[in-house]
Amino acid sequence: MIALLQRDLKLAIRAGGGFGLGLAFFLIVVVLVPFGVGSDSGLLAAIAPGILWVGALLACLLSLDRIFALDHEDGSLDLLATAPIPLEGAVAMKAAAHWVTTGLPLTLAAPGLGLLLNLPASGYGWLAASLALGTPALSMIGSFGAALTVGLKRGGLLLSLLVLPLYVPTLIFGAEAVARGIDGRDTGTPLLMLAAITLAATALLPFAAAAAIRINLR
Amino acid sequence: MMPDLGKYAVAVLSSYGITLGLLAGLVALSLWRGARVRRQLDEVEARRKPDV
Amino acid sequence: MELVVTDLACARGGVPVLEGVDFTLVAGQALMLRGPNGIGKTTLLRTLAGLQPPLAGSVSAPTESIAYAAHADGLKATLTVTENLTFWARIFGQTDIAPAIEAFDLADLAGRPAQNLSAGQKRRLGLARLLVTGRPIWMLDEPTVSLDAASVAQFGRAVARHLDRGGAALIATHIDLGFEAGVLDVSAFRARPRRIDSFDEAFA
Amino acid sequence: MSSLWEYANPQKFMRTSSVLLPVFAVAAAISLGVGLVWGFFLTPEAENFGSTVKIIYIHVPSAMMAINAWVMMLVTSLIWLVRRHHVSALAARAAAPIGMTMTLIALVTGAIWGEPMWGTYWVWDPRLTSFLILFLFYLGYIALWEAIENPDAAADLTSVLCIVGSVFAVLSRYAVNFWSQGLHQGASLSLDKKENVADVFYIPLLLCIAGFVCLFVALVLLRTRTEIRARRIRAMIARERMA
Repeated sequence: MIALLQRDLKLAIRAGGGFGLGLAFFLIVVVLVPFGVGSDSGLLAAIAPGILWVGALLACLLSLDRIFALDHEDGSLDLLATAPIPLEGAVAMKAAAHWVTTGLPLTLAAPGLGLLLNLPASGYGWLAASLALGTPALSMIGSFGAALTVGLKRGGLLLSLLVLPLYVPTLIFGAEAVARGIDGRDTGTPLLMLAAITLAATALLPFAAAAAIRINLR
Repeated sequence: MMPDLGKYAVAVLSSYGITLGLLAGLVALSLWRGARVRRQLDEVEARRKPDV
Repeated sequence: MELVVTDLACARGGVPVLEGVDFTLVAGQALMLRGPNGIGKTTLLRTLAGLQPPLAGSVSAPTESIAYAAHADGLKATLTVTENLTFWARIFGQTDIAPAIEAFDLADLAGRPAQNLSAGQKRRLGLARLLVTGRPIWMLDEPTVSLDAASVAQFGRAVARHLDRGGAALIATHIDLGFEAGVLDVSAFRARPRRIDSFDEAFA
Repeated sequence: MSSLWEYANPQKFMRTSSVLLPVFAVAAAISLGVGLVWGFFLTPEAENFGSTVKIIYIHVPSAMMAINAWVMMLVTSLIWLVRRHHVSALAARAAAPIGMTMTLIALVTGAIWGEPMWGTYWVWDPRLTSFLILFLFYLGYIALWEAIENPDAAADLTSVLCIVGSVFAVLSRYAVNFWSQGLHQGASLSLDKKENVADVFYIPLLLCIAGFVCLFVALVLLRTRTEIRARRIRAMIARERMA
């Protein structure tokens, strides 16, 4: 299974798109927001946690449909489904690869982009912590959505429609953790909830996603 | 007969109007599709009859 | 090592296409699936490979003995020949890719990315991929698409070598691959349209 | 052998539902008609709500049915996954647009009610927000059904989505509660005033709830019958092509 993770990472590096595109998209979202809402630094500081989280979420969404679609097209998915490794494990590994190529760089880049939005100094640590805890759940939930739509010709838009409502709890707890951190309030609950969502998603969703892939391969 | 709805007349009437409209639309749509599918099924069944 | 198919029925998109499929495939034997387009050769292969459940009947084969390859090769364009093979070898718990490289004459291409291979070379690599799975029964769906005569011949020799080593192959193709093989005409198993008398049969 | 599962047999379902459908349709028409007329014309205004109190006769039942429809879809999806009864899967498909319409009604009436009460059509009140999210779930579920060609695969995939979605819907409900506290404690004009509703309002409200339930059942039966017929058409056309 490590082989699968290594291959997906290698593919992302060779193809370039994996790392760069999501990050660039994130940057563009963050840059566009001040044009939309005005340059008032107080206002920007107030909405910064939410914008950064929504931006990260959308950037994550951007690359979801490629998790399984490419492997489906070139027949790799058929072979993976008949391979000795459990498909559930393969799904988890592909989600992990997706996280390493999108969630992780987004987490690392977010504090830098926080500067652009005037994020208060006390927020940077919480921003990084909440993204680090929450983005794995985004990748995992997203791979479930990608598994549901893998055989469809125009699955991209449908994938967004299916996945976005599932992202709501993660987004709420993530942005709330940062906002509370900035105000100096207790961040324990939202961070714990983020961790719980990530753990539960990682433990359970691979089974649902693998079931969906098997159905789609029929 | 019409009750005096006071200053909230618009709110109350529009609520009832929209609700009844949506429900009527849903019922009509269900009936319409039901009738259409039923007709199609009859056609297909009739087409099959000759080669019994 | 034996693949025994008994009274198998399979469906495509919920509609039965084949029924009563019976045959046995033993080590060293190859079987060509014949039949017009849309008869259900692909469906049959996918059912045998375990990718979709049969409607009825049974497929008995040693566990994890089947390697299935569709029209696509499952190759990643940006990975080199060696990397592609190593990956599939690791997924299937094998370590040595040297025999596969050698068997399909890929040594000169080993360092080349798959995107720089010709169609025939890709097909050889796709076939080498089957070898590194270490599985004896190959199921190939139209493997000669886009191959020229020379490549087809090379492909045929490769399959023949696999059979000599005690492997078996089930191949959906119309081209003569140049080795001795049985023929299974799938049209004989075409599912007869049944009258739908009760509502329940719409849900078979 | 006489068990509940017999009704999962399509033919039996068609027979039974052809009897039940008119019963529920008439019951729905009567109780909805009486309840709404009673509620609209014959009940007094409430002290602090004015005449807007009349909105509860549609808002409360539709909100209840919005959730009940999803619960029904969850149950029928599980039955389909475990016992492979086609009627069950088709009933889930039939219920989704009804549930979505109920959610929409609850949302719209809630917003219209909110305007005089809160001074704005939309507040990110936990309840309203949860219903908005529920609406999105319905949209996704229906879109997935429409997108998949093979009906059995569609039933499988939407069932999986329904189960995972249910978990996330409950989670969203708690998340939204948690998130909204900080914003406005003042959204205390909660719509959940049933305990405080005086008897004069209560009986027509109960009638309306019964009416919505009957309407829901009648529509589910009607639409499930349509779906079963559509499946039969599909199967017969497929056989025609084979012959």
